[in-house]
Amino acid sequence: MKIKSVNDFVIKFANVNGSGSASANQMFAKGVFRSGIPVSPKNIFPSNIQGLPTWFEVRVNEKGYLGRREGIDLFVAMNPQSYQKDVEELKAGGYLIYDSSWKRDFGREDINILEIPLTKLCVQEFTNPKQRLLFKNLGYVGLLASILEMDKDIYISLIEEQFKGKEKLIEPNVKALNIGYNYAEENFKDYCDIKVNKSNKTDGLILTSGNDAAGLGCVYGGATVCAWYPITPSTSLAESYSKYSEKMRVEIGTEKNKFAFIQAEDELAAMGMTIGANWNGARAFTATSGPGVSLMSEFIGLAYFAEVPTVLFNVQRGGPSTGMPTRTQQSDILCSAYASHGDTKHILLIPSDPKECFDFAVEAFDLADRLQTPVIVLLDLDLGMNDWSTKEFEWDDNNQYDRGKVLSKEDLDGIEKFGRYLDVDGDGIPYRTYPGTHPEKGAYFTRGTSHDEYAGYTEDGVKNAEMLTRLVKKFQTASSLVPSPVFNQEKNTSSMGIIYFGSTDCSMQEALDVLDEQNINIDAMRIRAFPFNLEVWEFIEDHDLLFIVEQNRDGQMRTLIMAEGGIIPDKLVSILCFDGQPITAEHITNKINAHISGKPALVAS
Amino acid sequence: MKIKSVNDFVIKFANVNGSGSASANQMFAKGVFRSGIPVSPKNIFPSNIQGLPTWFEVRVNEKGYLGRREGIDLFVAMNPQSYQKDVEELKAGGYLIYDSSWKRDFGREDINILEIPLTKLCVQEFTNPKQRLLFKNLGYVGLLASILEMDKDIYISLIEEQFKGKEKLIEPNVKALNIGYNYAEENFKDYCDIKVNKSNKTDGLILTSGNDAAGLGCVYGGATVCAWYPITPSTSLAESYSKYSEKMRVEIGTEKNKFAFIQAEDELAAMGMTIGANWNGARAFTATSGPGVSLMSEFIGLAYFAEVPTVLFNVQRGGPSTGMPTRTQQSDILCSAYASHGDTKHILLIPSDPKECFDFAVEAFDLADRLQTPVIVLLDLDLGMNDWSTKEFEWDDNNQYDRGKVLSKEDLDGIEKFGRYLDVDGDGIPYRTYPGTHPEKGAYFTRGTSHDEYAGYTEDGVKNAEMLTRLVKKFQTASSLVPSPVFNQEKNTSSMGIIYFGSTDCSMQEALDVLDEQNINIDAMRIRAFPFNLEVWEFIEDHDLLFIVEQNRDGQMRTLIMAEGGIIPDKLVSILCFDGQPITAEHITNKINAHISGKPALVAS
Amino acid sequence: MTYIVKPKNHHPLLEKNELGLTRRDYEGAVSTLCAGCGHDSISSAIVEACFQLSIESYKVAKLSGIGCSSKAPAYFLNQSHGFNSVHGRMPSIATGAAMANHELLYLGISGDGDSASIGIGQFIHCARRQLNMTYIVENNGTYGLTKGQFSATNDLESKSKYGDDNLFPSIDLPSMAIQLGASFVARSFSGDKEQLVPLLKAALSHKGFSFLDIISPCVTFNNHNTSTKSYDYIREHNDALSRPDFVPSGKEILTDYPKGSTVDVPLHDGSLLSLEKISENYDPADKIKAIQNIQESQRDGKVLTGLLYADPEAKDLKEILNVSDKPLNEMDLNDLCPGSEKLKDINSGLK
Amino acid sequence: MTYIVKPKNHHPLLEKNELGLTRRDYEGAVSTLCAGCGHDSISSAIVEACFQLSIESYKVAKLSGIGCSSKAPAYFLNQSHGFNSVHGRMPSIATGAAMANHELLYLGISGDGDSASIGIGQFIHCARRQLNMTYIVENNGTYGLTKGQFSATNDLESKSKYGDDNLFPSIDLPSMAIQLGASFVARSFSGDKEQLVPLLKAALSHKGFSFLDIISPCVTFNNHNTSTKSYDYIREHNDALSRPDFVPSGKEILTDYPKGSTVDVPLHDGSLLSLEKISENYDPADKIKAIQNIQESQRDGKVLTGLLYADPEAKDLKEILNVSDKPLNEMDLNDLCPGSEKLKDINSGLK
Ligand SMILES: Cc1ncc(C[n+]2csc(CCOP(=O)(O)OP(=O)(O)O)c2C)c(N)n1
Ligand SMILES: Cc1ncc(C[n+]2csc(CCOP(=O)(O)OP(=O)(O)O)c2C)c(N)n1
Ligand code: SF4
Ligand code: SF4
Ligand SMILES: [Mg+2]
Ligand SMILES: [Mg+2]
Repeated sequence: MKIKSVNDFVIKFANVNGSGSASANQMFAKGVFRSGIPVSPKNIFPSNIQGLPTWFEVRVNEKGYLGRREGIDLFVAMNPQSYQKDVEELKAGGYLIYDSSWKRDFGREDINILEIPLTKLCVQEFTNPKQRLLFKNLGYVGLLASILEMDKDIYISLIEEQFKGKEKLIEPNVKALNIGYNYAEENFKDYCDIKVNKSNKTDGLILTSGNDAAGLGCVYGGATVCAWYPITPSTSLAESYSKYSEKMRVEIGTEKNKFAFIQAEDELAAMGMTIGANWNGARAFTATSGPGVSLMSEFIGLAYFAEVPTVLFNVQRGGPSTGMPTRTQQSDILCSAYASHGDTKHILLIPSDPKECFDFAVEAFDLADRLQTPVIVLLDLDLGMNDWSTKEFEWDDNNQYDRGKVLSKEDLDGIEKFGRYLDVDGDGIPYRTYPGTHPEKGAYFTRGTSHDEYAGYTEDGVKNAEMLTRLVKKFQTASSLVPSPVFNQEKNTSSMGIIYFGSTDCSMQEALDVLDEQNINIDAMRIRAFPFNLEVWEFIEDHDLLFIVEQNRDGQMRTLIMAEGGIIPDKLVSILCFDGQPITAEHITNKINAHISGKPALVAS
Repeated sequence: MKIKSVNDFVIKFANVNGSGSASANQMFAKGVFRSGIPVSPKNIFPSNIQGLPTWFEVRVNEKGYLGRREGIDLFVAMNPQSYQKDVEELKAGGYLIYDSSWKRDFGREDINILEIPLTKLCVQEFTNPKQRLLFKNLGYVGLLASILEMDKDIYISLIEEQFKGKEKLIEPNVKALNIGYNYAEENFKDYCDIKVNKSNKTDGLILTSGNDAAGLGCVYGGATVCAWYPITPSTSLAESYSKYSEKMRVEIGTEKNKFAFIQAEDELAAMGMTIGANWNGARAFTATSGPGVSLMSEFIGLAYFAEVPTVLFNVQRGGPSTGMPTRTQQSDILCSAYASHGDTKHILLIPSDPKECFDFAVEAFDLADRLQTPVIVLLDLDLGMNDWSTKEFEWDDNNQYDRGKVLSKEDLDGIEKFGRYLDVDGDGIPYRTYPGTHPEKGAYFTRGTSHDEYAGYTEDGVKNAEMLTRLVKKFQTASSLVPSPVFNQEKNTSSMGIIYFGSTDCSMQEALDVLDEQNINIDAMRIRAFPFNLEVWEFIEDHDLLFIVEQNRDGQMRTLIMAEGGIIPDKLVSILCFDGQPITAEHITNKINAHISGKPALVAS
Repeated sequence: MTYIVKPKNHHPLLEKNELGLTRRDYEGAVSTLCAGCGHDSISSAIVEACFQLSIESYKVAKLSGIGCSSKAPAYFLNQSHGFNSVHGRMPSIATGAAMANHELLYLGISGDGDSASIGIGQFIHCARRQLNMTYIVENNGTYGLTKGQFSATNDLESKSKYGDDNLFPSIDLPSMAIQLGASFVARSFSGDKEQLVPLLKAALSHKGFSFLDIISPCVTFNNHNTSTKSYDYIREHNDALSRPDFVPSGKEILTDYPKGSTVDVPLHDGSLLSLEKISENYDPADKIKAIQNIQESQRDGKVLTGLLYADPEAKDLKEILNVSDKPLNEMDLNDLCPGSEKLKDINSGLK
Repeated sequence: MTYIVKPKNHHPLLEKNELGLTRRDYEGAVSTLCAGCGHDSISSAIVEACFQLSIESYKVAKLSGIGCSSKAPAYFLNQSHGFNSVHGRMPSIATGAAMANHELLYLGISGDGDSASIGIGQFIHCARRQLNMTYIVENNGTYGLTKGQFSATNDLESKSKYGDDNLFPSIDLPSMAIQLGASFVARSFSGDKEQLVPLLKAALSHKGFSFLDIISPCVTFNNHNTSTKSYDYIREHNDALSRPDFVPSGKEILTDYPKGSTVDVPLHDGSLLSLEKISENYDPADKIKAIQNIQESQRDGKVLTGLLYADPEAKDLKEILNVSDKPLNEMDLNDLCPGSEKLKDINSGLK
């Protein structure tokens, strides 16, 4: 039996990390994307630099279902260490490609094996030992191009683009590609029933990661200071900001930077620098992951209480503690929403694809400035580090930055007495001044200790309670400013609803279609921000039963909804996945089916 | 009009801090206590060392109602800076005592003013300028002894005890006391209608603070390592441990310490040392307050996930951020229960008086060892730093420490293969070994990264999810081990209930009696620990309407109950106080009355 | 030894500087520190230095951590913005602030607890980054605000007020700062205004990381006679390297020291720190020697004060990072946003 | 220069030490570090040193932070308990552990990111407390595990693999350690076993805070020719102070160095670190000189290796705190609980 399919399959690569495979696998995916079919490459890498098993999964799906799907159709198994486990994942009728320089019996009759002696071929063709190793990877890309009947020229262009400026390298790379391609043309002509046919489903799409997009969004959003400390999976967000800034933010003539990029000594310092810069009127941000958020929590409380705008990207990884640094989770919801001791609440923005990462990065700075408080943008490893087929970035040149309530020298001249923490407008948001604005007016003392409307230190507890109560009002104001939820339907038509958020979106779209096919009518809402606004509460109100889909153990979003909304908990049913892999559509539909039918689900939570 | 009362009044002192007043005021309170009447002295001090207004409130109440009560009966106003505000607090018919060396008109006709030219008298009697200042304080204590018709000898004994070893100081102190006493005998004989009559209501009671008690509890509980960093209001807890250890934990003969007391460089280090010592089989703890807990949260997550016993005392103060360091709140409930990123939950113990601080300190070590996880004991400034009339400490010499599941060399000899994280007993709690136990068996690697049952590093997400799920089971086990709630009634008889915890207890007892007098029948439960056990849920289940009394802004305990229990939120009504002062019985009863009658409460929340 | 010599001509409070301002204009709120606290003397030295330099207060940002010392910024320069941050983290706040606008003058005030314990990492890395700021540690060898615990700058020989021994050696912040890249490092004593004010003026005029370790006795918790940070102890053990005089740029050099006995340290703006040599060991340009001097004097039980090290040529963080001259906080969308066309290019690059 | 000289007599893996154990018995799990990583050489030097000293593995606690270097403890001494803690916080874990039981040998492994950036505060204070442990920084000038960012020990002249300049001066951990109270400080190179093994043996035998800064090239991210932490660069610029030999207590001193050219450092247990002088500057007992040496050689572009400083008489934290000799973790209720009678007294005192 052979699996037969056009533009709809999952291919997985098993390699050894540090061997250059990720970029070859990425190239394979990009080739499919350029053929006009949406792809979702996912790099499943170890927390180590070299020598350990690493995998790379690419879902190819013309309909645009790009969530993870279990069951592999094609397996490129290049790592003998993991053969055993790898082969098990292959569906019956699937295809196994392996390096037959060392022949092997896989003990499965129900799969199709394509043998290619890659090492031997590379040893024949190349003399440099590094190249011999590296080019095996391009070899199997060539093979895939052949058996999937793809346009080889796409890959040749990709190679040419990659080595622009180092043209000498183009030829050996193309040669490597051809090794596999030609071998397959000779040996596997018409063997494989999975095909990639050119299509146009990627029109208007780009292939990029959430971190890359968010970093770019920070450039467009006017961030000028980035202070960070390296941590997987957030590092590439800061690096993206730096890369794009170096390209587009250098003063012509002086060659000086219109940005400051600082690798801090740790996360506490990174957050302190971010707060200091924002206090002084620059848009500044930091990016980190769980352990960093824990370390920053004292500072987050300062920014909350002293009302300093702050933007923090938390690219979530598997927790708790150091946990699974190279796996994905959505398990920092509570620690982000309630970060720091005392009564605190923070704005969360939760994008679901790279396009939204770009948009929300821009919006985060507007919200932080407008609300004078920390804004935490929650990504996760899957969204942040993997490339997604996402809508093109857009920018309206009429956009303006909302710098919030900042008093200029002229404003101050017109004011009798400036009160930094006075609620002048009744929205809970006071006015601020930047240092150095006015020679006589507007200076004040920023502090994390109790203060009055004029920023004076006070130990009057009632006064302090007033300030705390104003912060509640400000948070209410925030709920009308943050992005609204997105609904799958124009009008609710079911008594059941699904609530989901973030990177789950891609599996959810598929799940909803499957449920629809199964005649299960269910409304769906994607939460995009905290505090929850009226539309969120109305949706919850409107339904008797709500599934909340989360990639964590404790149902943290459910907790947040109950805590904030006074929602009857019985109607909130968790669907959880916390094994570090992105949730699948199947997982979701199985759980829903099980709940509806009263039978246990087929997938373990 | 004169207020008339025996053994039931509130006296307040206004002083300048750094002037030695606190110890004189304390002595006044102790004198009342020795007269057999329960007292609750409360020091309301500024976050500064010298020269700012400071107050000291003493409630004297024979019935044992020792919560804060508004409205002052007697005011000893020794600080002209705060006269204005101080006098306002005095009830009509109340008594004002002030230093009439500088005469003053207070503009209130409805109060009784007792003038004593303290400065002048002290200048006459003493030559040393320091003593002239200091002894004013004892002067008014003497005056109080006279007008309240107390036994002066009690104060003379208190002075003698205080200066044991520095006998030279007794005489001038007694002289100072007499200055005030004699002046009052001459001028105010029978003037004041408030009296202290000897009683026996302090039999079986002691006068001490929660921090002192908890530090002593750590000594009795077998803690040998204390690592901490100074922060108000937790400092005196660590200092109490050190003081008692130096007294009772020095090896006879060698004069060496059976404890290690380390002032760390910051809270992160303090927590690290605590974890390191516990990992190595010593009972170790740290004490801190909100900012410290925020800083410790990465480490708390490590202890949770690596399953290292850890005891942390969080003496809560006014938050958020640096907030009100010298005021009280119960606002670290959520940040303690869910401290750290990822899915985490921690044991909380919440004592309500110094006796329970002692008991729970002891219990914390047993629970931490038994459950191999962080145990956070939540005190607050009011409970921690103020002296309370509390039950005597008790110790049963048959007590044993529960060191939990620790394998000895002999145990290991009998085991085939040791699995550090194997759930052998089905209660979610694995076995551990101390380093250095066995030459060949039992060594393992402790880590905050994902691991399997044998403590081996794994990136297998399903395996990791199993470990996380076992931790949920362990937390369930915990709920049956932590202290049960305390009920006010033997059997529930009302459809309404009150839930409260911690230092609120003292005002709650009074509030319940008042409600009873008002014929409002209401059941009450004091929560003493998290996770909540069955009794907590049953109580909630049993009532249609539940008031939750908390000293924070956001109703954090209510949030925790909803989040953990799936409780219908409409039936949970918050009664909140977050102005940094301990909640009063009146505040509670007003809010309850208002809710029941549907009218707004008289007290602002 | 230079102090106790009171300033010769008494300046009336109402004297005016180049901006037409009086000393009063540089004051802050009334101090709530203990009477006699060294920190208050430092505040008044700062007032004096800023007055003399004719600094515009509103172009100064005052930053601090938590502690008695960290409260001090409230007690000078009322017209400056202040930021009283969290314990030990002033340096990172300063770094971010200075990146946002390099045109202000950044004055950080910290304590020995704040900088040598919880904040030592930020102190080190801030020095290493050569941030253009003046960083003052008001060093009293104790945790004033939390009531007298030993700090990490307390000396091994010192005892607490209550008789406890300090068990650990002291951390010497100046030698650390020199090692790490600070380009202006001095030590002084709160009780010696004649030395302190010129040093402060020079530090404020210096471009780069200027560090001042100012011994500042805590009268309440660390001024007893077994303390090595008491007024008496410092007066007795102070070993001044030099008697400094500060000459602002464009002014003639007028010192009354005998010729040949002075070293002049020219600062980047043309002003001069003119120093009368007192000690022979004195060469403020030699990094390694400077550290050696400090350590030898410490070994010998002396407290070396004066300018310890200066490198007037050093770069600062803004230059190192090549940040543009227009302050980042003044840039608007036109300066910062690459616009839709560039985004189209980026989109095509991601196909 | 001492390395490249391979050990003369090859020791077969199966040779036995005094405990009857072979080198194999001191190994750990198979390393998952990159082939050629300096950290692996250090692991094998540790195996060698422990083997030669006949250490009982189960009496060793291996502690680390986070990083490639911090993974290393998994790759030696399988029978020891290990604690791979959080980033930069190994010193505090070690401090607590050592207080709980002073009888084990504490071996901490850290990286330059782990110790010089996020962990610098803990490093400093652990040294200052004179904790009895051996603290190794596997110094590669980079953040290996997060893929090659500069660390704070990277030298100013160094460039990254991708051509970026390192903009900031390096932090020199050994001079810091000496200043702060470490009583045994050495620097070595992962590629120089002949120097490293005796130093390790001495460090492990020393009572007090022993610090080893071991240059350990990162072949993946910091071994290019513009790096100053590459194998080639270190081989060329290594300036060895001495050729060490370690003589355990009770053994005769047998060195083949010419008489008069050696310095012997006696350790507290009677063992000797015998050093052949190579450099003239050599005097491991002079603190101030040691720091000066390090800094001068750094200024001159050399990497000074060998024993930099040792004070065999120094106290350790347990002694300083006067902690009892019976390990605290072995004490039971009888040792620790004052009992009900004492409590009655306390109650009466609180009336
Ligand atoms: C995170 C945190 N930990 C502890 C404290 C408590 N605290 C306040 S000030 C201080 C020490 C102050 O010492 P220092 O910096 O020397 O200032 P000084 O009062 O001596 O001038 C401490 C520990 C705090 N505010 N925040
Ligand atoms: C709190 C925290 N921040 C950041 C990280 C990410 N991180 C892991 S290892 C590392 C740096 C390691 O560098 P180094 O200590 O020099 O070790 P090397 O890998 O070079 O041996 C960082 C930043 C983390 N694990 N935890
Ligand atoms: S306690 Fe010490 S440092 Fe604080 S204000 Fe008083 S004298 Fe100054
Ligand atoms: S990345 Fe560098 S430090 Fe990490 S294992 Fe590889 S060579 Fe070693
Ligand atoms: Mg201090
Ligand atoms: Mg490194």
